[in-house]
Amino acid sequence: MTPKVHEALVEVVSNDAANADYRLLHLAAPDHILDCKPGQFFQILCPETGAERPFLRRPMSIYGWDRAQGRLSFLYKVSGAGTRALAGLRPGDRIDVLGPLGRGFTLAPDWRRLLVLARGVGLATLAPLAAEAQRRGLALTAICSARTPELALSLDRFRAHGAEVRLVTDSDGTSDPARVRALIEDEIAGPGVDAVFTCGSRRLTSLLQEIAARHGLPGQIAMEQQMACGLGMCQCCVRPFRRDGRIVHDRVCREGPVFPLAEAIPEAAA
Amino acid sequence: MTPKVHEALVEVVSNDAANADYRLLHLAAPDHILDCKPGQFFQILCPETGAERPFLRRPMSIYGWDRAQGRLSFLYKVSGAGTRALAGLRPGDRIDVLGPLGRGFTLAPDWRRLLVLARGVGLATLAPLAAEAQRRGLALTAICSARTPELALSLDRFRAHGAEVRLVTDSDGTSDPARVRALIEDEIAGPGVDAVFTCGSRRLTSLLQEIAARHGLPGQIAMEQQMACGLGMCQCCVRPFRRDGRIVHDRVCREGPVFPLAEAIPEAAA
Amino acid sequence: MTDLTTRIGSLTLANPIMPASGTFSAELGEVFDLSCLGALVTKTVTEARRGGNPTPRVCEIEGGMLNSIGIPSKGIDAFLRDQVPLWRDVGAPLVVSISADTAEDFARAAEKMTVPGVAAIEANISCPNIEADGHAFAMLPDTTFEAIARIRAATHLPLWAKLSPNTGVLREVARAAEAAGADALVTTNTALGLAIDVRTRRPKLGNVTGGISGPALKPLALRMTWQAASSVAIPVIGCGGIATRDDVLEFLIAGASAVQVGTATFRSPALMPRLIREIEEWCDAQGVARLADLVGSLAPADPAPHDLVPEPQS
Amino acid sequence: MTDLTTRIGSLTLANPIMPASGTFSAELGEVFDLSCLGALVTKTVTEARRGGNPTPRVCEIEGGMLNSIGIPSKGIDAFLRDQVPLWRDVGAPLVVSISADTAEDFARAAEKMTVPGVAAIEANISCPNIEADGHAFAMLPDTTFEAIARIRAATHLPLWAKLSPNTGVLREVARAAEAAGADALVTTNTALGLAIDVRTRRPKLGNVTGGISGPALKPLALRMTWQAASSVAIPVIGCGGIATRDDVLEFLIAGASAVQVGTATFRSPALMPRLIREIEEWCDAQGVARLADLVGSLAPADPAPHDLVPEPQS
Ligand SMILES: Cc1cc2nc3c(=O)[nH]c(=O)nc-3n(C[C@H](O)[C@H](O)[C@H](O)COP(=O)(O)OP(=O)(O)OC[C@H]3O[C@@H](n4cnc5c(N)ncnc54)[C@H](O)[C@@H]3O)c2cc1C
Ligand SMILES: Cc1cc2nc3c(=O)[nH]c(=O)nc-3n(C[C@H](O)[C@H](O)[C@H](O)COP(=O)(O)OP(=O)(O)OC[C@H]3O[C@@H](n4cnc5c(N)ncnc54)[C@H](O)[C@@H]3O)c2cc1C
Ligand SMILES: Cc1cc2nc3c(=O)[nH]c(=O)nc-3n(C[C@H](O)[C@H](O)[C@H](O)COP(=O)(O)O)c2cc1C
Ligand SMILES: Cc1cc2nc3c(=O)[nH]c(=O)nc-3n(C[C@H](O)[C@H](O)[C@H](O)COP(=O)(O)O)c2cc1C
Ligand code: FES
Ligand code: FES
Repeated sequence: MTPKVHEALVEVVSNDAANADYRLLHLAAPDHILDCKPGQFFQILCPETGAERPFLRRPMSIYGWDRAQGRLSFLYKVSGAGTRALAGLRPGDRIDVLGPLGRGFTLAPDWRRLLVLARGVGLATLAPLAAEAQRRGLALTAICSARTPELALSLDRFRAHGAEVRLVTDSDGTSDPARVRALIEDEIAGPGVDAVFTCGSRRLTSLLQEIAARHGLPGQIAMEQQMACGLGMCQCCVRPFRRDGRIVHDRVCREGPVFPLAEAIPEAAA
Repeated sequence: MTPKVHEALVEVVSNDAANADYRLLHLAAPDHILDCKPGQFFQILCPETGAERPFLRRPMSIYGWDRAQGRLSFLYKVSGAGTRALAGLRPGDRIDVLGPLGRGFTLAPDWRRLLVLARGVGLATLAPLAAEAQRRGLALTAICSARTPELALSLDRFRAHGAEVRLVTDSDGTSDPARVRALIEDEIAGPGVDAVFTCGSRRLTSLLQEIAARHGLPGQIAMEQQMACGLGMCQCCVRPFRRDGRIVHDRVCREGPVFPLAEAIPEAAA
Repeated sequence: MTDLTTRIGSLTLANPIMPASGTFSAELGEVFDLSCLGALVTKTVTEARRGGNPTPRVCEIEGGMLNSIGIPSKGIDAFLRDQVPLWRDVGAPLVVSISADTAEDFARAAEKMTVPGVAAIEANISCPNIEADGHAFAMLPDTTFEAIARIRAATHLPLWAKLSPNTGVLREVARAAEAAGADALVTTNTALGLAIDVRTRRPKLGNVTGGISGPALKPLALRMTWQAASSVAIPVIGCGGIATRDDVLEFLIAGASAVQVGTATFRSPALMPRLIREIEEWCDAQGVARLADLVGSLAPADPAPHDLVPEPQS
Repeated sequence: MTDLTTRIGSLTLANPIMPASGTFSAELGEVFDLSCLGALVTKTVTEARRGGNPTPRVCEIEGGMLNSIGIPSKGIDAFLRDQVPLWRDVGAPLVVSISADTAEDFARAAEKMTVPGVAAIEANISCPNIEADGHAFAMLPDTTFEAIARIRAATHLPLWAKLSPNTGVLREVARAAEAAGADALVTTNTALGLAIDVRTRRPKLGNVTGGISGPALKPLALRMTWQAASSVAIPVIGCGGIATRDDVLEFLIAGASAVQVGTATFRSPALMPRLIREIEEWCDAQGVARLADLVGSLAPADPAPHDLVPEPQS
C-alpha cells in the first residue's frame, strides 16, 4: 500500500462565528492533503488549552477545499471539549489534521437531478455535494431544516453553487415531517429526482428511506459514530446496517462515513 | 487559624530575558498576597502549553515585591517543564500563584553588617535581603559568584539598595574557594561582619559554614527540595539537618526554606 | 436547598467532601476555614515514631504524580498529645488514619486512638510505600479480614477500611472488610507506579516505586468504587483523582456516599470549599432534594438498538 | 551507528518498535511503509466469528482513553485466508494475537495459527473486556500456567504471553508464564476503568467498564515491566502509554527488550517510524553501541546521604 493519508500541521487563516452555534474554520493546507471528495472527513487534533485537554482526535467533515488556493474548511458546532478548544484558535495558530479519510459520496454518471435533505451539522457534510454537482452540470435541490432561520447554515454555499434551496424551520412550523414529505414528493413529481442524500438525523433518515424506497430511488447517507483512530484500525466506530437480509456492522470511518441510504438503521431517539 | 495564605490569579506585566539563562517575571498582584518577607516563596501554577503540562506547582523565591505599586517579581532559570511553560507567558496573560509561603530570613536587631554569598538562582532568593537591609540602615556586602560576568544576576538590584558588590567568576578564576575565602576573611577582618547569608550551593555552603563556625558568626541559608503542596501537608520536601547533636528532618516549605547555616547538611555532589 | 448531609454508618457528615489522608494537615487552615469540611482525615499515624522514605519523595507524571512519602510518624502518643486537642475547636468530625505492620499492632493502635475527639478510625491497610513491592493487607481478602477483625475488636469507634487499587480481587477484599466489621470502605489508596529519569537512568523517586495519584488514577478508582459499592451493603467513600465538581458527581453516582480529595488540593488549596459550593449549586439547579438520592444512581448503559446483535463488522 | 536489533527468544527484530494489538491494521500502511517496524502485531483473533461490545466503545479520560471494543473477530479461518497472505510482502515478522475462553480452545487456536508466515503467537490472556468484571487468565498464576502450557504444547512458534495490569500478583503470574514455556512476556494490556456521563448518569461506554490506555497508564505499565523483567529470565516487551522517545527509553531501561505502541498511534499515526529514528539518533548521540546495552540498565536510586537515617521530621 502506498501512503495516501497524511498528517499535516496547517495554519489557521480564520476561525469566525457562522452563527450563534457554529464556527467556520479556514486553513491554509498543502496540496498533498487536498485530494478530497465530498463526504470525506479529517481527524483533527484539537489544541490543548488551559481549560480543555481533548485527547482523541475529532472527526470533522470537509466543508470545503480549494486546491488552487490551498484552502481547507470545516464548519463545526461548539459543544464539548474538542470544539471548545477549536473555538479558541486564532489566525496564525497551527493545528494538526489527518486526512482525507473515509469514503465520500459517489455520483452515478446517469444521474441528472439530486435532492439533499439536511439539518444541523449535516449541512456541513452535504454542502460540498453542491459544488461537485455544479462541476458536473447536475441540478441539485437542497431542503435545509433548522430550528430558526438564523440557525440555518450554508444556504449561501448551496446557492452559490447553483442549488435550489428550500428552507424549512421549526419556528415557522415548516419543518414537521408531513410538510417536508410534501416538499420532497412535489420535487419528485415535478422536476424529478434521480438520487437522494442526507445526514444521520433520525427523523429525516426514516422519512427519506421510506420515500426513496417507495419511489425506487437510490440514496446515500452520511453517518456519525465515536472514533479513535479514524483509519479503520480500532473497530470502535462500528454501526449496524441492514444488508442482504441481515445485520452487519461496518466501520463508519472506513466503509463510511457515507453509506447506502437503504442500509442505514436510524439511531434510537436520545 | 485565620487564613493568611492566598491563591490569586494575577496578571503578567512583563516576562523578559534577564540573560541567556534567566528570565524576570513581573506580576500585577493584589495587596493581600504582598505581605512578604525576604526568603519567602510562592507556589506557582505554571500554565499548560501545547508542549508542557507541568502538574505540580513550582516553588519560586520572591525576587521582589512592592505593595505601593502592587508588584510581585520572580527570577527564574529556564530548565524543565515548568519554567519552559513560564517562559511563554506574555504581558496580559494570567497565572495562579499561592503564597507567600515559608519562613524567610530573620534579622536580629543588633546586627549592623551583613555578608551575602550567592551563586546562580540563589541570587534571586538573596536579593530582597538588600532592600530589607537598606530599609533598616544596615550595611550589606554581596559576594556574587557566576560562571561568567554575563551570567551574574542582580548586581544592579544589590547596588541599587546600597549594597557593596564583589563579583567573582569562573571565567576569570576569581570564584575558586581559596579566593572567595580570602574575600570573606578580608571582610570580617576589615569592616566586620555580624551575620552571613547564603543559598544551597554545596561548595559555598561548606565554605561559609566553616568560616562562620570559626568566627562564631550566626548564619542563615535558603534551601531547596522537591515540593508538592508547599504548605507543610505532604511531607515530601524534608531535608536532614544537624540539630542538638542528632539528625532531624525538617520540611523545607514550612520550617524553611531559610534555616540556620550551622544546621545545614550540604547536598552531595550531583 | 439540597440536603447535603451524608451518613457513613453511625456518623452523619454535613457534606460529602473531606480530605484524603496524607494530603492534609492543620496548615491548610491558613488557606480556608476547615470547619466547612464534611470530615477531617489525618495523615496516617503509626504507634511508634518512624522516618519516611528517602528523597526525592514525589515526581510528576502525566495527569498526576507519584509519591513515596512512606509513613513518617511521630507516634501515637505525640499525636494524642499534640494533634487531637488542636482539632477539637474546628468542629468537623476527626477521622484518624492508622497503620501498623501486624494485625495485632493495628488493634493496639486503634485502641489507643479510641479517645474523645476522635470520631472514626480509618485503617490504612493499603499503603503501597511501606512494604516491599507494594504489598499490604488490602491485597488479599484473608489478610484484610484479619486486620479489620482485630481492629474491630479493639475499638467501638466507627471503622473505615482504606482499600488498595493494586489488588486483583477488589470485590473479595471489600466483602472481607465488611464481614470483619468495617463500617465503611474508602476506595482507594494510590496505585503503584514507576518513573525513570532517562538522563541519569535512575528512578525518579528515592524509594524506586511510588503511588500514582491525581486525575491519572481516576478511572481506576472510579471503577473500584463502583465495584465495591455493588459488592457490600456498608457505605463506600470514593477517592482518587477528584479535582472537579463532575468528578465528585461521578463518584457519587457510582455509589460513593462521600469522597476524599487528595492531590488536587496541592494544585488548588481552596478546592474543597469550592467543591462543596458547586455540588450544592448543581443539586439545587437539578432539583436533587437530598444528596443521598444521587448516591448509586448510575443508570444502565444505553446501547444502540442493534448493537447487541453479536455479529462481526464486515 | 547503533545496532538497534533486539532478540526476543529465537526471533531477532530489526528494531524494538512494534504496534500493540488492537491498535493496528493494514490500513496504517496508508500513512507509512509498515516494513520499517520491528514486528507487526495483529488485533486479537478468536477461533470462531464473534461480535464486539455495544457502542460507544471508546471515551476520553485525562491523559488517555477507555476502550471496550471486545474482540470482534471474523474467525481464524478467515484470518488465515485473508490476512496472512496480505502481510507476507511487508517483510516485518508477523505476530498473531489470539484469544479463547478455555485453555483448550487457546491451544486449538494456536495450533491452527501455526502456519508459514506467522513468526510468533501472542496469547492475549489479559483482555479486560471479554469477561465480566475484567477477569482473565492472567489475573492468577495457575490459570496463566494452564493456558500457556496448553498453547506451548500445541505450537512450536515463539510464544508471547500478554499480561494484565489488573492482577495483584504480577510477579507470580510472570513466573507462571515463564514456567509454562512462554518465550516472552508483554506488559501490559489495559487496566480496567470506568467513566460516567454526569448529565445522563450513564456509563460512557456501552459495556460499562473499559480498558485504560495511553499516557495515564504509563507509570503502572512501567512498574509492571520492571517487576516482570526482574522476576523472569525471558525477554519482556513493554507496553502502556508509550508516546515519546523518552517513554521508549524508560521501558528499555526498566528491562524491556522491545516495546509496543498502541493508543499513541491514534493521535499520531506516523509516530512509530519517528520513534525508531529518534531512538537511533539518541543512541548515536549517547554513544550507546547496541540497544541491548540499554535494556535493564536502571541504576539504583541515589538517596541523599542522610536520608536513609530513619528519623521523623520535626
Ligand atoms: C464523520 C464525522 C463527521 C463529522 N463532522 C462534523 C462537522 O463537520 N462539524 C461538527 O461540528 N461535528 C462533526 N462531527 C462530530 C465531531 O466529530 C465532534 O464529535 C463533535 O463536534 C463534538 O466534539 P466535542 O469535542 O466538542 O465534544 P465532546 O463532548 O468533548 O466529545 C467527546 C467525545 O465524543 C465524540 N463525539 C461527540 N459527539 C459526536 C458525534 N456526533 N459523532 C461522533 N463522535 C462524537 C467526540 O469525538 C469525542 O471523542 C462529525 C463526526 C463524524 C463521525
Ligand atoms: C524554596 C524554593 C525556591 C526556589 N526559587 C527559585 C527561583 O527563584 N528561581 C528558579 O529558577 N528556581 C527556583 N527554585 C526551583 C524551582 O522551583 C524549579 O524547581 C526549577 O525552576 C525547575 O523547575 P522546572 O519545572 O523547570 O523543571 P522540571 O525538571 O520540570 O521539574 C520537575 C520537578 O522537579 C522539581 N525541581 C526541579 N529542580 C528543583 C529544585 N532545584 N528545587 C526544588 N524542586 C526542584 C520541580 O519543582 C518539579 O516538581 C526554587 C525551589 C525552591 C524549593
Ligand atoms: C503525598 C501523599 C501522601 C499520602 N499519604 C497517605 C497516607 O499517609 N495514608 C493514606 O491512607 N493515604 C495516603 N495517600 C493517598 C491519598 O490519601 C489518596 O488515597 C490518593 O492520593 C488518591 O487520591 P487523590 O488522587 O485525590 O490524591 C497519600 C497521597 C499523597 C499524594
Ligand atoms: C482500541 C483498543 C483495542 C485494543 N485491542 C486489543 C486486542 O485486541 N488485544 C490485545 O491484546 N490488546 C488490545 N488492546 C490493548 C493494547 O494492545 C495495549 O496493550 C494497551 O492499549 C496499552 O498500550 P497503549 O497505552 O500504548 O495503548 C487494545 C487497546 C485499544 C486502545
Ligand atoms: S475509528 Fe478506528 S476503526 Fe473507525
Ligand atoms: S511541600 Fe508538602 S510538606 Fe513541604
